[in-house]
Amino acid sequence: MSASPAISPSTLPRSLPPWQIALALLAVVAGLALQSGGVAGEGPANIWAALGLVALAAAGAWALAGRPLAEAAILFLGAHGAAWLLLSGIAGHEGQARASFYLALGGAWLLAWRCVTVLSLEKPASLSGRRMLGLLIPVIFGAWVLILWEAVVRGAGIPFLLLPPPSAIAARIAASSAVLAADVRQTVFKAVVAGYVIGCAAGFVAAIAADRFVFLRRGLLPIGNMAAALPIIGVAPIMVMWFGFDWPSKAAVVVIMTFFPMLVNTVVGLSASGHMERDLMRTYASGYWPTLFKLRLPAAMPFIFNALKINSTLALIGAIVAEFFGTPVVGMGFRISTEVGRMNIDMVWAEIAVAALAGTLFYGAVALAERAVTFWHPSIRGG
Amino acid sequence: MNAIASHQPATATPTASPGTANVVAANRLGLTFQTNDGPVQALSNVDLTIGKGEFVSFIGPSGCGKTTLLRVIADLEKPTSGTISVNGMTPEQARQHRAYGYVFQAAALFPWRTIADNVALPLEIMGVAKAERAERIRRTLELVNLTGFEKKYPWQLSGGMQQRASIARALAFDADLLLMDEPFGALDEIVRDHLNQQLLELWARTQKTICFVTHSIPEAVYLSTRIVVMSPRPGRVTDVIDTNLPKERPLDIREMPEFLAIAARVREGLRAGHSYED
Amino acid sequence: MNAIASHQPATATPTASPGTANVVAANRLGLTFQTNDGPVQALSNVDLTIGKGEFVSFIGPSGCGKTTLLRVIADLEKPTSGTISVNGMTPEQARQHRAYGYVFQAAALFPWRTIADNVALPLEIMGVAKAERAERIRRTLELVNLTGFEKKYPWQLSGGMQQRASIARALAFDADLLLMDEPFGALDEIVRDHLNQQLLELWARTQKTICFVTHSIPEAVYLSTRIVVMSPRPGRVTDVIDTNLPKERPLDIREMPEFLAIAARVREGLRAGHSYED
Amino acid sequence: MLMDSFRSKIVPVTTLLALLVVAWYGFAVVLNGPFQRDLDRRAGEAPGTVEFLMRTWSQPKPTLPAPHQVAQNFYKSTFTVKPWSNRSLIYHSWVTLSSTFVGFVFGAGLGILIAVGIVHFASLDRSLMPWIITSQTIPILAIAPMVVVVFAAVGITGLFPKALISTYLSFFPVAVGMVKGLRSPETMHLDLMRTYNATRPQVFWKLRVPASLPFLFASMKVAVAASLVGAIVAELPTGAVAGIGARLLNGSYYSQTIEIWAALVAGSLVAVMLVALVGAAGRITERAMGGRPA
Amino acid sequence: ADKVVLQLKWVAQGQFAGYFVAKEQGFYEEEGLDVEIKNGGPDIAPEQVIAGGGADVIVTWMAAGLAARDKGVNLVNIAQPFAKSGLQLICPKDGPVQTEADFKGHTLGVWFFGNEYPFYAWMNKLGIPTEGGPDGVTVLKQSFDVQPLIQKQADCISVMTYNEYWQAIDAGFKPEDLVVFNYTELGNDLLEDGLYVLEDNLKDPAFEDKMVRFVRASMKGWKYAVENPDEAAEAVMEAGGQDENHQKRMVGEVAKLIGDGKLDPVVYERTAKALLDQKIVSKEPEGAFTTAITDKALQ
Ligand SMILES: Nc1ncnc2c1ncn2[C@@H]1O[C@H](COP(=O)(O)OP(=O)(O)OP(=O)(O)O)[C@@H](O)[C@H]1O
Ligand SMILES: Nc1ncnc2c1ncn2[C@@H]1O[C@H](COP(=O)(O)OP(=O)(O)OP(=O)(O)O)[C@@H](O)[C@H]1O
Ligand SMILES: Cc1ncc(C[n+]2csc(CCO)c2C)c(N)n1
Ligand SMILES: [Mg+2]
Ligand SMILES: [Mg+2]
Repeated sequence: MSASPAISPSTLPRSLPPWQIALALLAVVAGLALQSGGVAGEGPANIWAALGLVALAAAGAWALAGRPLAEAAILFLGAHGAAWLLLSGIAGHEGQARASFYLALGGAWLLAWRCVTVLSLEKPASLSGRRMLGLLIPVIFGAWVLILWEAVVRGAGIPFLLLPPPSAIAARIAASSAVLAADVRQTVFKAVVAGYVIGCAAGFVAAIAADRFVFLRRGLLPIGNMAAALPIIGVAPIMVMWFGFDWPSKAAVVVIMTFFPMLVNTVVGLSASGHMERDLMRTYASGYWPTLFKLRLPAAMPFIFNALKINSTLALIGAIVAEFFGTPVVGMGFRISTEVGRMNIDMVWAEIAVAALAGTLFYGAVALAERAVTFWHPSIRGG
Repeated sequence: MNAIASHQPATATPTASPGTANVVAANRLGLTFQTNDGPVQALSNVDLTIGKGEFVSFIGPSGCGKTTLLRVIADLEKPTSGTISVNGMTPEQARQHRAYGYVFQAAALFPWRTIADNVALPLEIMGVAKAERAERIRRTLELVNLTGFEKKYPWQLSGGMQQRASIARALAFDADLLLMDEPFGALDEIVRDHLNQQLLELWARTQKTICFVTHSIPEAVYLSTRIVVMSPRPGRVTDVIDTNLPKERPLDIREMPEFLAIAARVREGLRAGHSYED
Repeated sequence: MNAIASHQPATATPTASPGTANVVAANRLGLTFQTNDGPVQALSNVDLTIGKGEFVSFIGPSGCGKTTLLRVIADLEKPTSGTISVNGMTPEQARQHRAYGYVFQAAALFPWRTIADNVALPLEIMGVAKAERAERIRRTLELVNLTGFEKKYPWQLSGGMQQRASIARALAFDADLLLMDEPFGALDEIVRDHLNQQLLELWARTQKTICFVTHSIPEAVYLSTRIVVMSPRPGRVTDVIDTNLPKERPLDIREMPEFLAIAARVREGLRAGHSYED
Repeated sequence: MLMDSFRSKIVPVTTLLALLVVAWYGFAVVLNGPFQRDLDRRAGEAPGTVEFLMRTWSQPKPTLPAPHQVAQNFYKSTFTVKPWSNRSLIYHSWVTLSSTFVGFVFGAGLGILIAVGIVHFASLDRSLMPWIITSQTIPILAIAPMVVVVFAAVGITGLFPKALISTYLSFFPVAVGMVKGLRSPETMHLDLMRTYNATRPQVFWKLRVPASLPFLFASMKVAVAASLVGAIVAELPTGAVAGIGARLLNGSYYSQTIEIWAALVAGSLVAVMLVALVGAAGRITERAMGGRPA
Repeated sequence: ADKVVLQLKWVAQGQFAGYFVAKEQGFYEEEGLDVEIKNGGPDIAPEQVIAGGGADVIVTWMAAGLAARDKGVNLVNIAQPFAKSGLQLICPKDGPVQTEADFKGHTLGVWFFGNEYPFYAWMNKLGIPTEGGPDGVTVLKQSFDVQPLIQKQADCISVMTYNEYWQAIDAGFKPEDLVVFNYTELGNDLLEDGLYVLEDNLKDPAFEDKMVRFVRASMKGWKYAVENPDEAAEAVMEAGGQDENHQKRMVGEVAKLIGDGKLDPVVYERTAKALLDQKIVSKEPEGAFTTAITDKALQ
């Protein structure tokens, strides 16, 4: 909201640099000092180059402040260039990283942070520009999670069995795409989708029933609370007993997990309409159902979508966890638990990555629907 | 032409014009709200009958119970003492018979519906056919001069426009009894005059009964067959004035001496109800 | 005493009274809203200067951009063309200097605060000491005749009482510029007269500059040193009228011919802005 | 007031529970019946209908234990043993409850912090939010053992790793609900604060926080339940020493379905208590904020 | 006393009675050791724990140990308390499977998490595909219990002689109602519970000495447990075991599997070959066991 008034570039060099830039420069200085103190030729390569690149980019960004696009571009190039130098330099020197390596890495990360900050203050006029930015910013952020992970795991030489680096996980995803696809089909497209739809629908219907009949509301909500906390770990074996070991039992677990958030949120949402609006409907002698459909449900939509969003992540977790019990020999949960036992930790993480991707896409779809349906709500209209 | 026909003591039940059935009949009506801060007596001993086809204005200082009285008639609030009937039924039955249309003091439009859809709301609930609905929306939006804003959302309209949309919504469904709570409060004089005339015309044409809360003395006198003056703490009726002005009322009737005499009497009653006489 | 001092063409910049600094200066101001339904030109080519200590009323048909203009002055809306300064600064800087108090068209009270706490809100924000705060709350609530309702929550008050609470909130913190958007819309004539006088007295005593949106022509004439008449689609200034009435204004000034002449001119300007002349 | 609502709930809850119990007995027959028939066939017996029903309701390791079996076991392991012994459900509930509570407090705190950050910093909103969502799609049971293992490797065991899993599961509903809640103030109220040139903290404390409280309490109810699930899940890989999760796991190693169900009942009671506590806290704040009775 | 952390493969039960007894009876203390026993669980991979530095020595199955070694965690078997395998497949007599020839077209329950290798080695030997269909078997990942048999979700399930087999008996199956395929009897057994340490640690003589003492005390514990199963079960219960009667029976059954603690190279070869055949390990394991410890410990 409070965009600071544009400062003309000429006044800049005298103004203070943003804190990320300042810290990055400090890191470079410290890194240079430490690196020159060390024995040359030992440890990861490219540290000098990386430190230099960070320094250059930081200085360049400082000079270009006020021209956001140019600043972001130079930060982007500097940060990722340095990261690439560091990561390629660590090859063959796993576990030998010293402070200067981490300082260079930290400096590059700070540049990326600054880059994201600059970009998030931009509001491109065109819709496609906004979409691009909306994608670019989280991608940069995510890329840095991976870069830091890769660099620390390899720099510190963390055992592969504890935590494989992202590059190994990516390689595994590429190599096992057929297995992964089969697992996704089993877990997501069968268990999750069925369970989510049934669970959300059941929670919704139960909420309406509880709303319609005070008796049910008083009785069902406490019992619903109980059912909600039924820890899946206990329910899953029972569901396997009842529904067999294939996907229907997993869908049943998902139903149980998604039911409660939907119930609670819908019940709260149904009382979210304003008093005057409800009085208005009363003056029309509007029956229960018209009032429900025309006033209370629309007003409840923000709450219902809250539940749909929470459930979209719960559903996937539930299905995967349920597969830790009895399953056919396919599915993401099956693969995870089996491959841990086989010490194929990279495969475990490959499944986790795919699960995260699927879940995020699922959530994104729900969020898009929310924007379309609750366009009128102040939180979406902008506030 | 006798401007002030009868002056009854405030507590006596004013009789409706003979020959017409009573639409509203209140008897020693009282309503007390319980608040965190002790009880508030919003209505006390209100006696009132409104005959079919009357246009009754309620006027009184802010907080004297006008809205509360309208809400009791509309069965949005239950009286804590006394009795009230609407169309010879309990207010609840009357509401269930969809006996009235209500315009709230605030616009109360649904933010997820466009203006046209907001006006359509009561029609949908009462099962009016689609084509008929479109026609009525067109007509009532035109009446309040909102043609062209059908597709806007409430938050995209000015305060007065929202108020007019809510009037259109109440008019669109053609109830015999209209309860209007300061419908023209947010409107300028010209629109107000215009809508006053429209309302009178509608009233004359359709024989509706109208209960109308207003703060404007000229508006009250101009529109009404009867004016109920109220006073606060506790909210009660202090005066009931029959205007007996002709049914045909050009705007310049407001400069006639009969008109001014009634206005003066209302003003006097109003002033008496205020605590600060300065 | 010359009732109508100057009549400038609508687009020319009306100059403020000589010797006073400009509080508001707008130059070819324009604002267009983008809606789902195409752009809406809420303000177009507005030229306006308001000098220190003036009392300027804005009047015009519903939807003509009065609220929008006030919001631009208050830096709640950014103009899409033209320039505007407030106290010689940008509106943003002026807002940051807490240059003005704003009364919204709707009461906008916080439902979780009592009336007293609602009035206390700006004082808390501006860091007024607790004892001082209590005193100011007492005084301003008394001014709007809400003494005794300190501990009630907004939904326990009538519409007019809520409106008065919001006026009290704006007055409690003592800004030099008051922006008031139909503050008295929901009030009856008596309270309105009372508050009109209070406001005039406050204005005379404190030399505040007041921008005042109203729908009542007599109110505009009674209160103002200058009246800005606006007209819709696109929203623009069609007339600016200096009233030049004496600073001392008893209520019966409203029957004086100078007064009526100005009112007539305003009404004429207003009518011209309406699309339906019937 | 509280007593009143309590009483008005008793009748509906008990009626529904009674219905549930009846249905439960029916299910028990359906689910335990086939195996009982196998057993009887192998034993060469042919019991009458009543005898058959009784047998389905008294198997030592039934597929679905009958309610009275669960009740007996629950009673036995709650009231007939020392509360602090390894066999007491009270002890196990307490173990789980304490890590649930710690995890929930941290989770709610973290969720609120994240929401505050997201509402105030555009860069956080746009870069962090998608990844928070992604974080929740990671199957926790896959991570939980590794988390516990990693912490154990650096010598941290006991409550902390468990509470961490609870935190992980409970911060998300709070974060999502709070972001919504903190953004829920009406435009006009925000404008009002703008006219006062209120600072961000002032807008936050005086407007956003009060406006967000209904959202906060609704999502905290979900979060506290999630936190309990987290605590139970985290008890599994810790060697199943104590806690409701340990009871469930031990029960399932030996197919002691009756014990599983008794532990489930204990877990649910704990959940009801927690949700009720959050609900009560919500109602108290609502009343303190002058809430209008619905 | 020297600190030793032992990570078990599973929860506290009779399967590990020897270690609990050694601790309870003070055998470790006598050797100057302070042993901490960490229980396992369904998702604890002891190999992962030791790689992360969370344990000095672990109990695991040979197949899982070699698989981990193939992945770069250089585990070395230092002792093999379980001489025989306790794994078997059971099928109800009145079901469709009576002999190995009946497997085709049926559903078999198998434990995964590193416990599936013996089964796949067996099927490999029989030449039966495991992808389902009329000519193969459908594999079901089995849960912790015998429910799939009771629910008839599987035609045969995996059990341990000392644990789940008795659950089936408890559930009402009589021994004569069951067809039993015992891996040891069929010659398909792969080495089960052994003690493993990291190769690098073993280079340290102090550590090696510690392990000698540890193995000596552990085997003493096992001997004691075999001779006094009831007392051993008591020790298990102390350590958090459940269901006393079940534990007593389990110790009794485990006793039948316990050897002298030395690794039998023949079974080792079979295990290694089976894993190589199934490509569980990519190359012939080398140095995956040492007899040096047992040689010193068990003269
Ligand atoms: N947020 C918005 N989005 C789109 N259009 C808007 C928005 N706010 C106002 N408008 C439009 O701008 C025009 C001027 O509105 P404004 O609220 O300034 O009118 P006003 O003069 O205050 O009217 P009233 O007397 O009824 O309050 C109207 O046509 C309205 O529809
Ligand atoms: N829900 C409520 N709870 C408690 N008190 C209330 C409630 N509604 C109204 N009141 C009180 O009842 C009295 C009458 O209110 P009412 O709204 O009827 O006034 P009104 O005549 O419509 O005033 P206005 O002209 O300002 O709208 C007021 O003193 C008000 O404080
Ligand atoms: C998930 C799971 N995997 C394997 C077994 C089988 N099992 C029974 S005892 C024991 C310990 C091995 O030494 C094992 C592995 C199980 N019950 N659950
Ligand atoms: Mg009112
Ligand atoms: Mg306006």
